[in-house]
Amino acid sequence: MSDEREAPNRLPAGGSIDRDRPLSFTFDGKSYSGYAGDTLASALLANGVVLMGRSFKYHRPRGLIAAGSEEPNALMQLEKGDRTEPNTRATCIELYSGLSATSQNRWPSLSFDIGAVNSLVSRFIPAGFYYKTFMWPASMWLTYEKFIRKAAGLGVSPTAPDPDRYENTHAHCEVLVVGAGPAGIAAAAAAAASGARVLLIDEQNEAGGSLLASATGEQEPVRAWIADAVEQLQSNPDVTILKRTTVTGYFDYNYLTALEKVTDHLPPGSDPVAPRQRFWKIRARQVVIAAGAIERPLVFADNDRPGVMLANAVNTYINRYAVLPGRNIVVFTNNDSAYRTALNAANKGAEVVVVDTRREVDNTLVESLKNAGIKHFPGHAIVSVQGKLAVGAVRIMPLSEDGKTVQGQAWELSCDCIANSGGWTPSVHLFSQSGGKLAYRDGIAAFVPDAATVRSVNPCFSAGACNGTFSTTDCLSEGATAGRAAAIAAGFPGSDVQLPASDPASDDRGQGDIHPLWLVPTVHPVGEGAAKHFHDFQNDVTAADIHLAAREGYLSVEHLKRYTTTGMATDQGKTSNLNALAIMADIRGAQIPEVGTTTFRPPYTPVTLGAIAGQETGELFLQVRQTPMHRWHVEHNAVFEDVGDWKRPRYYPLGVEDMHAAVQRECAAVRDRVGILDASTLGKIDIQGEDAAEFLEMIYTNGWKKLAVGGCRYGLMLNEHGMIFDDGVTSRLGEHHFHMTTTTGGAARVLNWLEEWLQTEWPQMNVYCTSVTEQWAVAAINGPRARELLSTLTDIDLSTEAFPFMTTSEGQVAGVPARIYRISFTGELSYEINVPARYGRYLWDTLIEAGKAFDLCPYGTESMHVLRAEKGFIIVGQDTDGTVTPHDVDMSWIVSDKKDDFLGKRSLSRLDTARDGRPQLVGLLTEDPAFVLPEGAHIVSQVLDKPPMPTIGHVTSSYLSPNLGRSIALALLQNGKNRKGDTVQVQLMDGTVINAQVSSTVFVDEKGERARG
Amino acid sequence: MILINCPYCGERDQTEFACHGEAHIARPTDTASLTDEQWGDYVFFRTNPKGIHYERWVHVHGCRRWFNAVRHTVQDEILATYEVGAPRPDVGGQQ
Amino acid sequence: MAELNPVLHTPLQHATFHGAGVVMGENLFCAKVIVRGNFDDAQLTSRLSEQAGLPVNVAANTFVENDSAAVFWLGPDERMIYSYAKEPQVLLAELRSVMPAGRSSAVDVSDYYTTIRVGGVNARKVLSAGTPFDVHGSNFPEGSCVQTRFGTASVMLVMQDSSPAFDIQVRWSFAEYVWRYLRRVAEFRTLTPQS
Amino acid sequence: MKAYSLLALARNGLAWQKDWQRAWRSPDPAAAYDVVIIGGGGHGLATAYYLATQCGVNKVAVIEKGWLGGGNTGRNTTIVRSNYLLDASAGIYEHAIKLWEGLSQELNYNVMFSQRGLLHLAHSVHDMQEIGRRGNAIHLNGIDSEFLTPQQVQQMVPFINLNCRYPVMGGLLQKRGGTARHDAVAWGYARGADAAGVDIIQNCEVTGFQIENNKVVGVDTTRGRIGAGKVGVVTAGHSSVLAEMAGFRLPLESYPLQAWVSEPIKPIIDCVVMSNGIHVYVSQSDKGELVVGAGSDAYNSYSQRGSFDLIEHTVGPLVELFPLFSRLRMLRQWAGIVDVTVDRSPILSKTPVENLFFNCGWGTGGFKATPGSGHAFAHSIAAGSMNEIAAPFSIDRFNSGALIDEGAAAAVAH
Repeated sequence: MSDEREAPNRLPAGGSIDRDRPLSFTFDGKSYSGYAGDTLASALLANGVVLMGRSFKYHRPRGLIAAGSEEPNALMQLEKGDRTEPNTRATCIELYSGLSATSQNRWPSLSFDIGAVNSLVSRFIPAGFYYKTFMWPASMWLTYEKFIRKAAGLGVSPTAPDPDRYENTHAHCEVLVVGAGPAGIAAAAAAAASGARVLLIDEQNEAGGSLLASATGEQEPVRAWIADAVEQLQSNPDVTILKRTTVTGYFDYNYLTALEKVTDHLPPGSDPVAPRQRFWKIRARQVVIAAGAIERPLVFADNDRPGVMLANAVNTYINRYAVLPGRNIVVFTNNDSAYRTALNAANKGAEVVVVDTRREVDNTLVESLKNAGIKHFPGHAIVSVQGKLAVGAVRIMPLSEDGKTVQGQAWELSCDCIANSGGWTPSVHLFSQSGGKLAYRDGIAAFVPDAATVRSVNPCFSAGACNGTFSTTDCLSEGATAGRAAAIAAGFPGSDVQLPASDPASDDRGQGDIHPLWLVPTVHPVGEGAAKHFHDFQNDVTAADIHLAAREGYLSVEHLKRYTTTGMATDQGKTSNLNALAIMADIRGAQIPEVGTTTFRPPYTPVTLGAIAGQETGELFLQVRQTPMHRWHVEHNAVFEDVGDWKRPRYYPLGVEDMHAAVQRECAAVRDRVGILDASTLGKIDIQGEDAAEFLEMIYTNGWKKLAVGGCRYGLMLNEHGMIFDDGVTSRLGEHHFHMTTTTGGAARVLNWLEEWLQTEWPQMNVYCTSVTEQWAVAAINGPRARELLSTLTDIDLSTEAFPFMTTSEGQVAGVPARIYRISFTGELSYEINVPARYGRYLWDTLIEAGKAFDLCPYGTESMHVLRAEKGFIIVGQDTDGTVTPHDVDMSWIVSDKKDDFLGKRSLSRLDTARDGRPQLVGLLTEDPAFVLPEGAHIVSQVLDKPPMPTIGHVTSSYLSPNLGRSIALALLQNGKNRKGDTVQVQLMDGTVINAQVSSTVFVDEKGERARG
Repeated sequence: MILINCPYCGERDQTEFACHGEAHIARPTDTASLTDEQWGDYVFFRTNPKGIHYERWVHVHGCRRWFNAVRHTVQDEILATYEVGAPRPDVGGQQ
Repeated sequence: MAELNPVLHTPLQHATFHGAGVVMGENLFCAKVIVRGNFDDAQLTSRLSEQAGLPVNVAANTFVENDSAAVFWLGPDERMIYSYAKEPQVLLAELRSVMPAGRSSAVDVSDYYTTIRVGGVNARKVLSAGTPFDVHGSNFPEGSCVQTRFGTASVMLVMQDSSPAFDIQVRWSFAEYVWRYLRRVAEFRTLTPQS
Repeated sequence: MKAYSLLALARNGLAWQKDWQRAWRSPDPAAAYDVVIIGGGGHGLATAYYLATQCGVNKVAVIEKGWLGGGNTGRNTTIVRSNYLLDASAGIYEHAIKLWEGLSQELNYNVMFSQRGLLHLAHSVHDMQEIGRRGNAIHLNGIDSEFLTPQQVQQMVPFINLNCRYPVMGGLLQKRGGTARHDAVAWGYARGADAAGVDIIQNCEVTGFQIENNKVVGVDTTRGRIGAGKVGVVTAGHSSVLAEMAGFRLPLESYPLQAWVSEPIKPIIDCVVMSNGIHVYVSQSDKGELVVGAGSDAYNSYSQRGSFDLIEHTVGPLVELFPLFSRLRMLRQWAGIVDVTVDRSPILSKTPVENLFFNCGWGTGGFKATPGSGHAFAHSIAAGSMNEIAAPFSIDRFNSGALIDEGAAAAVAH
């Protein structure tokens, strides 16, 4: 690469870039070269690229203003294809070989953007203009909106799934230190010295914070100090340092979130092991926030032109990246901190002029400018900026005493860069997110954390610049004090810390004696003339917009924010919020704190969705639960249905069979011969204790005390509203021992329900409930030949006399211990064989093998549904919906009138619940026996030409019954009990009306003889 | 993201727990004698205070015990946890 | 009756995984019984302890173990008893025989749960991806067991030794999910700590 | 009130925007009003607007503790739909949609009601049964409703992962559903109400009710006592607090409801997609942000904070349903306080105190009902008894058992 010409703005020496590792990259298709250690922003700037983006609304040309995550302008579309990423800030992208970036929100090109026509008509599209137009004619809104949507939106989404992997993990520490600048390093060192587990997190790829930018030339001592300090921390096993990690959210009980960019600094896909990003969820006993401060721009006319930068950013580019952003630099400031930039730039060979809005400036600064040959204009302001795609010159004029107007001799200064500083805004975001309140400090013209308002659930300390403490020396001592205090508060003995000796606290004076000038005047009143005073660059919000909002009555901060969209862009107003507040305060004649602050909402910087999802994607998105027999089902072509978390076989197609054909075959097999169903997913609860029967009396609507040992009984559970919420068969295994079954989806809910009552309402009862769902694998064999089949595998006497319907028996099946329940959900002779789960697959295989002699047919849930519907057995959740009582489903027989009480009983007699004519479960037989009603179809009381039509019920279950050779349906029909035999009309959505006769819900074997046989 | 001091297992992450609403609502006995209004009041009506709330939690992913907590519904701070059946603890006159 | 050869399956079929600083595998099945009752009742605890061969009045969040058995605290009225030697039905019957009828319960959960051993220098990092519980040695020393959450699954984490090695006890139907979860986050690890 | 028009924009553009009027006044409270509405959110402002413009009530005030629209009106995910199962719900939400359809013109304020379609996904046999029943019910209530196959879902939402953890088996589309600009609804109603003479009093907190002989006659506020012939309370999450002041309890609990937006991107998803099966819903705002929400937090709270795990539990499902969104970024998250009834349906009702009316319990779905709720509430207050649309939503239903339980349809917030 040595033959390549050095980038025009790259300084010949200095910076923490690795000049031995040149990296090539492209921007808008053009190739450039930078170095390892560059950011995309610094590399572009080095190459003289000034124009980097277009603004959101007016499509104004924009360049970099910052060097960190507060950057509002230089948003890029990074990479292409499935790894493309919109809206990335060039200042936060570490350069890697082959990087490809594209500018956004412009067409056809960045330098010639048709959308910039908005800028020409900007006069007619002030803040909130869309609320006042696009209303005529009403039908056109969707059309207008299409164009509005197209124009908005910045970058583009990928259109293919993300090929990268992410991790989401937890961390715990006694002291979390946010920010590894001088304050953070000192805090971490102090806390670690006390023995606390310390987590130190920093956004940058190296520790140092503000030190990385602040050194004026002599960088070695500073870097050495940082290296020493970090090494000392790293040697402590209780200290973890996370770099390239941003703390994004501060939630209650010191729960903080952070995003670590693990491999983003490498070419995409080049690390086969590590995740791309890692999302941290941190519990800290104590937090030290040392998040630094953000420089804010001055709000002056056309302050958005490419080349207008923050003064400290210019300093950072010079020192850290060896990039001199301009040869002719105008430094424009209202405070001392920008003088550092002026001297540094001049030292690096730039022509520098300092324009200071203050009339009085510290003499030593004036002297140092003089010594460096820098022109100085105190009491002046920039009144206009020339140049569109890049800054060409500025005009400056003297400011009036009150700073409200300009008057007198104007000067035009040609320049290619304006380094401006409106002062420093402490990064109070996390403190505010923690729930602490902010206090306005006049001396620094900014909000700082009010330590008195730290919430007890979120104990934390703020130290350094984020606390309004700007000089390095003070940051170090404040950090150490905070770190020590945090360790003590976390229960450790305080310990004094030895920081490495080479103290880097040079002569950083911070912002000195700042004189805020929130809005820099021009010769025109604000809002008149072509110039715009931007405070929110990305969302294109100007001082004039604030004036307009005030004029129209949108005075509260939140109205201002929402009406003008200030602070709502992807930078969340990091550089703009305070300026906006101050301008509004000025308009209202109020103090800034009276206007208030907006709420700082998480995240501090935007967080990749994939990182939050972490590893819990794809097969780990939500658990898939499988029975011990699952693999057999897969091997035998089962089509699965999701039931709760479980995968259950829905049907087993043979050859080219569709569901309909398979179900017809399976259902017939069960009624004619014998079928087998994997019933392992049913919830099972072991209930023991001398009060168990008493307890069940309260839980179920029917009686349980008299159930004999060995007996099984069906029960319905109601919630306290009196509505059915689960059902199942419970068996008495001993005097004080029951085995309850629940629906598959209801297992956890029911156990919780039982425990709730036992633990909170009836603790005196001696009852213990234990889930045993997965302890038992269950094969249910159903059909007239079930007994014959089972008898080949067991010595248990299966005769009806020895083992009648609705009883249970224990013994060996296929040589393993088993419990058999003779209960039936199909109405056929049925045995539900329970074996310990380890033998589930074996039992199933053995039954299948033995079943060959009986033409045993495996069947799935769909056939189970048909078979039970033929018998009129309800499915809770399908034939009921949380508004249905036992009486509504024609099951009054199961509601005991002998018991004083059971859960939900009192609700059954409420005015509306006890009334006649409620929707009640009935059977429906269509006139055309071949027509299967769609589930969900509604019964109307009157057929009209078109809706609306009054409805009186709906179909809950509907199937073609192979055993009846016709369709059957269940429906909830108003006053259904009294409509048996009536013909009702079902109105389908396509307009068809189907006549059906109301029938009993039991379609097969009304007397129930088959199951008893 | 609250940290909850389970009276049995100690301090744990909120995601191990489930909240089940207002505590100290005894189920009426002799339910047959209640009016619809009295029964409705028990089933549906809650104090929903802005301030101190006595509420039920269950340690779903832990010991599966139910217990009560006193929480400030504005601060979301849990001021005390205590076993079911214990009286409401004194939380120092907080409103 | 047909020729019978009972074949035993486990949820993970004794899967193993060797990665960077992480070794994992499904443990052998053992007999597991949950006992519940009034552990303030000295008679109950002494009888149960005698039967189990280990003290059952263990402190919250701890367990005791010897070559043939282990006792884990699950709750104020609840313990899990493992036997590495006995058949489940035998263990269940023996425990039940010393417990007061009607005022206690003993339930066989040998097949309800399986356990996964996770060891190696990166074991804590792997666990921390799934559980909000702090598994650092200062908070989770040897002899500890806690019931907590791993991903969406309820689990019992057992601190086996400070090498470190942990056991995760999980329900049969969640075992596959937890195993895949562990494997995926284990695959993120390198032997040298990142960052 | 000077009307907004293209001409007005042009004229003001030439005048450097200096001639715009205030959108609403900031009057001091009068001694007494015929009707005082407590709560300056969308529902309260709409109520005042209709009282003044349609019900012939001359002296109306809206009293707001903070700033207009600062509660759930400014914190929701802006979804509008009327595809409800039950007749009572269909009645009020469809009433609202019909008002939405002409609202920008009526208010002369563009509320950006955008009928870009709202799609409910079904992920299981049970979901299919649920949308099957609801789709038929909606249709027979005269509301638009269509079923989509998975392929049709894919056509509407090209980048959806049909084969997600719970595969998409179908969809239920309401084409007339969509979104609106939430702040504009509050501001538009405020401007309209103000023009009709309503006093909108911000930064004024109610501290108590004046009740004589079980009849409300006024309210005490931080700006003094204000007499009132009738009082309508529309304070969402704080309804229980107001009810306590009036001496009764409500069947409500207040929960944080969280939502978030992504960074803005060019149009990628055109309609609103709701999935009860995997618990997420998403739409894209005109600005380009993905707007995402899910269920409410598990414990009642007035903190407007919520727990981060709820946010995690929206991101996971979103990425599962739209794997391409994995590389996009969350920009901002927030929470509101929603007041939830057991049947997840609202309360529009008289109360044990005469002339005191409550409109609350909208839970996670109040925004969409704003015009219908305000309209029905205004007419009911003016008449002194609940009108046909509001009547089923009486507090009495919690005693009689005549709940309006949307059940599974409400399993995800909306």
